[in-house]
Amino acid sequence: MEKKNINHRLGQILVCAVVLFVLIGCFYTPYDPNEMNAGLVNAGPSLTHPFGTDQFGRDVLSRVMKGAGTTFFVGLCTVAIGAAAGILLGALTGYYGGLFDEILMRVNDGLASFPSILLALVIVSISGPGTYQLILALGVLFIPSFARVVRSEYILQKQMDYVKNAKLMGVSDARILFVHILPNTGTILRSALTIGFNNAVLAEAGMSYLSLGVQPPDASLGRMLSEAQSYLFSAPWSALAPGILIVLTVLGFGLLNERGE
Amino acid sequence: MRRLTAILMTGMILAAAVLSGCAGGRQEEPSDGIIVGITQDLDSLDPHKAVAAGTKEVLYNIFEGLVKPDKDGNLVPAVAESYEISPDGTEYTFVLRDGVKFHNGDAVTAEDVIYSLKRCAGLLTPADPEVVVEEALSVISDVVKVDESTIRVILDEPNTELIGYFTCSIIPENYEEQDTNPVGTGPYCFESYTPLTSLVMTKNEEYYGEGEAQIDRVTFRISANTDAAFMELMAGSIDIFPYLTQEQASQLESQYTILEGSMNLVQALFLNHDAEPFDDPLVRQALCYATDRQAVIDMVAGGRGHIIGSNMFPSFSLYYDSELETYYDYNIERAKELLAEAGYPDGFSFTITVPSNYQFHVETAQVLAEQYRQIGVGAEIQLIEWSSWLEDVYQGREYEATIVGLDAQLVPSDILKRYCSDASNNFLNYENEEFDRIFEAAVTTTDEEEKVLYYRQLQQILTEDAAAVYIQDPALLVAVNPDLGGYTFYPVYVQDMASIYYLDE
Amino acid sequence: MNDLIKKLIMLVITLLLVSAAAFITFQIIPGDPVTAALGTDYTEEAAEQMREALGLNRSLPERFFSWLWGAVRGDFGTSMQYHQPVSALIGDRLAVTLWLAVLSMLFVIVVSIPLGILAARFSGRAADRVITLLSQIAMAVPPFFLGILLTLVFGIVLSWFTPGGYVSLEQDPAGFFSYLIWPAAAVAIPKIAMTVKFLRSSVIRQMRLDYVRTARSKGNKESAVLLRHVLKNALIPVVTFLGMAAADVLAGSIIVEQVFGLPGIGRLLVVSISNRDYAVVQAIILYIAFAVVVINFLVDLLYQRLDPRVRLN
Amino acid sequence: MESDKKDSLLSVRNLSVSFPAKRGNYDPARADAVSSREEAGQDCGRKNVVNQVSFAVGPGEIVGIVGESGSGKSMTALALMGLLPEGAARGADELCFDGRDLARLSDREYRELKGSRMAMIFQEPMTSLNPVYTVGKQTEEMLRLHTDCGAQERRQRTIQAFKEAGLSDPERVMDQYPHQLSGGQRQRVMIAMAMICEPALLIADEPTTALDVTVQARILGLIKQLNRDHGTAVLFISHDLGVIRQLCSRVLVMYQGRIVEQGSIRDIFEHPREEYTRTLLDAVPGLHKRSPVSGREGERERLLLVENLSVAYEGNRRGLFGGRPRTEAVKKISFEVYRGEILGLVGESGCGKSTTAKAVAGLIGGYEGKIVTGDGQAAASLRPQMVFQDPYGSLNPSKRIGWILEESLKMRGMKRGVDRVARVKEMLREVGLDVEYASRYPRDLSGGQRQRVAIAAALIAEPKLLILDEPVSALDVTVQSQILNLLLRLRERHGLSYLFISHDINVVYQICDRVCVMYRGEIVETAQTMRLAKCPEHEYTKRLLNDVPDA
Repeated sequence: MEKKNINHRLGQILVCAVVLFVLIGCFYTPYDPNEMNAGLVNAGPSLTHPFGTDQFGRDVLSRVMKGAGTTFFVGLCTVAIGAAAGILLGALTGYYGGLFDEILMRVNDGLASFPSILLALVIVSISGPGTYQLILALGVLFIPSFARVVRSEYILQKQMDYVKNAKLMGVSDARILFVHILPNTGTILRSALTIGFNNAVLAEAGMSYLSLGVQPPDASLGRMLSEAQSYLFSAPWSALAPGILIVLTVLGFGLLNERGE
Repeated sequence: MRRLTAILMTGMILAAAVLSGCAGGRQEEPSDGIIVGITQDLDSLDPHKAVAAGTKEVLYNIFEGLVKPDKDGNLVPAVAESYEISPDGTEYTFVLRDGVKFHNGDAVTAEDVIYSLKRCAGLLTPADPEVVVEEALSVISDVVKVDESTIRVILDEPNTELIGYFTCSIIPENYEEQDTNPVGTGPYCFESYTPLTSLVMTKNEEYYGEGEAQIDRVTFRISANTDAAFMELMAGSIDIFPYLTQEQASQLESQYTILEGSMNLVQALFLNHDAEPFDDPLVRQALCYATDRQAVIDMVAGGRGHIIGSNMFPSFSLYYDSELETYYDYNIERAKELLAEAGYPDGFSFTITVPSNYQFHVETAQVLAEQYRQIGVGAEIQLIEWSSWLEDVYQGREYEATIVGLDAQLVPSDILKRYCSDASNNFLNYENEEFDRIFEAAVTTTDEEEKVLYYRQLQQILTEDAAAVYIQDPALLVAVNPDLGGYTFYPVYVQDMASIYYLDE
Repeated sequence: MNDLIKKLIMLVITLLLVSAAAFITFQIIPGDPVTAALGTDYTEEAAEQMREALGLNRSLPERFFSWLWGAVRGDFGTSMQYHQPVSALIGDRLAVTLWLAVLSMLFVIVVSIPLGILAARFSGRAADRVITLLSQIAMAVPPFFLGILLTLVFGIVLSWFTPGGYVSLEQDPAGFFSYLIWPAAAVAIPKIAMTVKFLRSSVIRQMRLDYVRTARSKGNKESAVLLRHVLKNALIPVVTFLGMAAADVLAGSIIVEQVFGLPGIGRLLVVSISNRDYAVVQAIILYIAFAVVVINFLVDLLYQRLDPRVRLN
Repeated sequence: MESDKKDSLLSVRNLSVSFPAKRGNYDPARADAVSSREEAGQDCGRKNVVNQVSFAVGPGEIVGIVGESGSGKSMTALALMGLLPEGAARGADELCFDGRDLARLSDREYRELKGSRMAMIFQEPMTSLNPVYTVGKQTEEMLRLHTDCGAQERRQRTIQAFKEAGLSDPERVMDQYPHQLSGGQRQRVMIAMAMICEPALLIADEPTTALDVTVQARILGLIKQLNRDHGTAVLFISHDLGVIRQLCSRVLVMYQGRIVEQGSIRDIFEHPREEYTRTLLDAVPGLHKRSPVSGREGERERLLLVENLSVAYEGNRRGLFGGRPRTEAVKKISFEVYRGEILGLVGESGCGKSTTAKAVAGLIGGYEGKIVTGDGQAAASLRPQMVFQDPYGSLNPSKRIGWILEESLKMRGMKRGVDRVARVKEMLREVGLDVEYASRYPRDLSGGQRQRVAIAAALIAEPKLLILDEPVSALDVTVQSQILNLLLRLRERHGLSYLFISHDINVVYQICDRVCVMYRGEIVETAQTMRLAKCPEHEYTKRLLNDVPDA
């Protein structure tokens, strides 16, 4: 029995640790994350710089702290946009059905069938790179998956007798949609949110690799990892810190989700 | 249960076998020839249609002009044996070399040369719209045949510096497959090209000159980006790779010979003179003082690179004014004073627009942004795609500041012309009547000494005006397989393969 | 029959909509293809000339329909960047992407199905925990970094393959496949992880159903219950998932192709987008839409094979 | 115990089944749902769901096990078959079948026994059959596992077994999938499958619970016939006393994991010794339990009038341009409900009774005909409320009971929170629940409690008409009787009228004043309850009443 939830427990610990790390990074970093130091270019880990310095002599730890914040910000905003719009669309289409549903779901399927990075690529090429453009692009991309999950849940829930009861009480449709049914999609929504967040973190990294993500000199985990690939042999620590943090973040949320099965 | 386990195990073993089966399949390097890494795909195989410098440096091996540059920056005869400029600077007469053959075996005729020149100058009717007309050559009014081995180029107006543009490639007349199966006269013949993969060229056995190729086969392999190329270098699957970063070079030192040359670029923070506050020379000068060029070079190029003080690089040894390098020495106090004088005691903020595909410039921008913080100036960096850069910055001139490297033909006017108030490529919106006047005089004079003087004056004006924050001529780091010798740096953007040879042969 | 016609009509409509959307999108993208092509040699006249030659001065619907008509005949125009017919250009890249897709899907199926069953069979025990943890980790590594790590470990440290040593299929089939294994692995690993997770929970879900009890009550061995009764049911939802994965790799693995220097559809797309090479981009999008539609169709068919409830209703 | 080990086919002594107990409440009713992956919880000892059970089954005998949910009757059966879910442990002093000790058998020997010597059929024939294989293939599998028959012979024997199980056109059924068959056919397939190897013992776990009464009667007949023809002993598990009485010769009464009483049918049904058995028997609904208040004629004020009501559902579109096929669920029915009356609507599944209920409640638009109040107003003015069959689905699982009840008050414009809370408390007390339930979630309540809450939620809206859609069908018989009593009491107090929908004639007998019998979308007969019971007129009604097992 104890063993049963070891992965889930691990997930909880990881998520807590990472979130704590990010929160600290919002208020305090050992150095100014953008401050350059020509004398300490690509210095290895030391007491003063536990994760070493990068090609501009910037403190990797400080940058990772700040960068993780940026990545989290991107992830959260993306998920927020995707979830808000997705829930609205999914709830309406799932609950009402009909032609509106059919058309929207066809568009949805069409969008969802394209590789997400491709669509992000197109959107960012239209809007130009930048943190907010990235958030917008990824957020829009995540709408279909949320909409689909929410819609199928609403289709199930709307047949439940408690919804009929609510109707008989004279509860308005809007209230049924968002006060009565929405809380019951919680479990599914929660896992969709964590999966979405993980996808956003990974997509941020992918977009950074194609240099369409967060703009320098600002740090983000994906950008740092992408920048570090040139120094894999001479300064592996500059890849290590952001790489490990991405893996831990995604792993943490992924494991957290495991209980949902 | 045992059976199930057995089935599962079989599946796993099978998967493992498939994965490891390839382990032995390591591909030995093809022994015939060398591999040169490039990171930009070719934009056209037709030399008159190619625009990208990365394409031109490859095609240099296949095509030749009437003249071609040598490693010292001189123009030496190629398809032409000799040439002569009329004293008034309106007529160029070329005598063609005897026995030059195209790769398809046809001899080069006067007609071919006339066709090629007219094509470059946009004089053919109907003109192929994709041919990029060299603007400087538009002064040509006609090209005529004098005899079988002599042609004459007639200009609308005098220009004594046009010879630099006669490097434009000579191609056979009425040959339709230049786009896909190019034919030229260079030391290498085109063999094959696969988009996104490679271009292969083989030795031209019938090359006329001494510059005959030594290596039978050269493959230009296109890597997706510098980082991917670096991986391939680490694995030793590339023989020559130019454009290394300092960091990469130091990691490759044990496996490769690292050669250092110069990029022959003017890397600068270009300021839009129509945008506030850069319309004020004091502000521009303040930025110049606030720029620690050596620190930039140390930071982004590991100390390799040549500080420049104006819009000219050292390879133009004749015209280059090295004194300007120290005109604005790093001086924060002075910069602050100037800013205060200009009415910005607390600094200001602006945006540096940088094309995202040039990592080098992106990194420079980051260092500069950090340096300007010292004088209270905030610089935000905006990365845009190359095509957007061309459109917004270069054409539209809608930007505040940008960092790029400007290259040039082997002609001093080419590099300075953009500062003329009416030049179409004056994306800085620089305006200075004195500059315009002196430039006019410099181009038309036939007296070499006077010309040098004029060009130095022009450089000085730019520096004094702080037209831009000139930074450096970056170092060019090339990794070369230690078994190879003969890699040669040129003052122009080329990769000369004909000079490469195997050391042990 | 009626159903088939309906499907076909839907298919054509989908393709038409996607192509129109793609066409319009790439007409309104900022960044003029002519400017991109001319680069620093830009002049007004040259640009005008080029626009005319490329037919860019005609109206949008006019261009769309002439493009569409060409597309129907297999003529997607000429690439501005490569001066080649787009169909030929894509055709060559397609071989790479297709083989990459085939190989990686093969990996996914061969590896993930046994692993998924194993994890489900021993759910809650050590084997399951290890498999689950490993798949979570595999999913947590950003794809491009996974590619770099593979290159680093197998290409440079172990020298099992030569990074960048891609050779084309015609040139050297053995070399082609032995190189393609690595990018295929990079594509497959995250998908394997997802499939294992998916299959595992699908099997576990099925194991709770009544028919499993019936199968046991008949005196079936546990392995027979799992392989003969549960697996087919459990695979039904996985098929949809695998279909999505297949569509994904068929659309070109943009990042993996980039990391491994494969001249596939994905890389062509990235290059073409940044060069504003409309003709190529539009054709690729159309191809992707086509691939997705075909895959969905195949998944439907397979679904019907597997699930009589779908087939016979 | 009573039977000697030597002549009995199966003898069980002190059988126990235990589960690891969880922190918090362990719900034995949901033990079936627990399988390989259990919910989070900590191991703190084990809990017995079957406790020291002893009984015997003789050859050819039909023995019934009766009990309410959670009594451990299913677990007992599964323990015999070795089909206990993971985590469950079986212990017994003696577990002897066919002269062999089941506890000592190797896995392989046990497997060989299963299906061939002892076979089992289950409650849900739909889910108990593998959906992706034809029923023929699934039945043949028995032969493949336990005999050396060739393919040809297997097919022949399967067809033969199908025929014997009363399936018409067995050749065609062979190649059909479970979803293509009706519920009765599926259960026949299950029976054919179980009987094909001619086992000595057939364990039937609620085999007719999911079936309609008329189908149930036929399946019971089939089991009895097979028992006669083949001498197969049957261990028949059911919650339905009527079914047990009709089929079995001997019965075991289980309660909370123990056998409280066992004996012959007559002994148990006529002279129950134990208190629990008596409670159980008393709770069985039927005519005999009609309370004195029922059946009054009283004032004949018409409350609701339904005239020529037709409801049709649109199916999926056929083809791109084809229309949607319409299925008429309800065809031109007319009835009326009088004030203070309980009108029963009885019929088998799919007869349109639920559709009628929803139309009356106003949950379905697009019907034809008239649904009005007695004085011609819209039916909505009665504020009809519904109580549904499944108490798990009719209460919003994410809300507290208090919130659910208050919602109705909010909708009716009761602004002040204190007023609402007071009203909720009052209502809870009225349905017999403690006021503290207001702060609980539906998942913390038992089925009967939930149904009380559902009734409270309906009543708090102060309807004039309450529509009860199978309100007691999902409940155990003792709880069922409590709820029925509650409903009668509430009607008295509030002067309510009920439209009471049920498939269970006995429940209808007990509570309704008048009854409408529905068959295939039509009302075939409407009569006073007593009259209907005594002299049904319509053919279908006769058949229906005839097939009801009487406890």
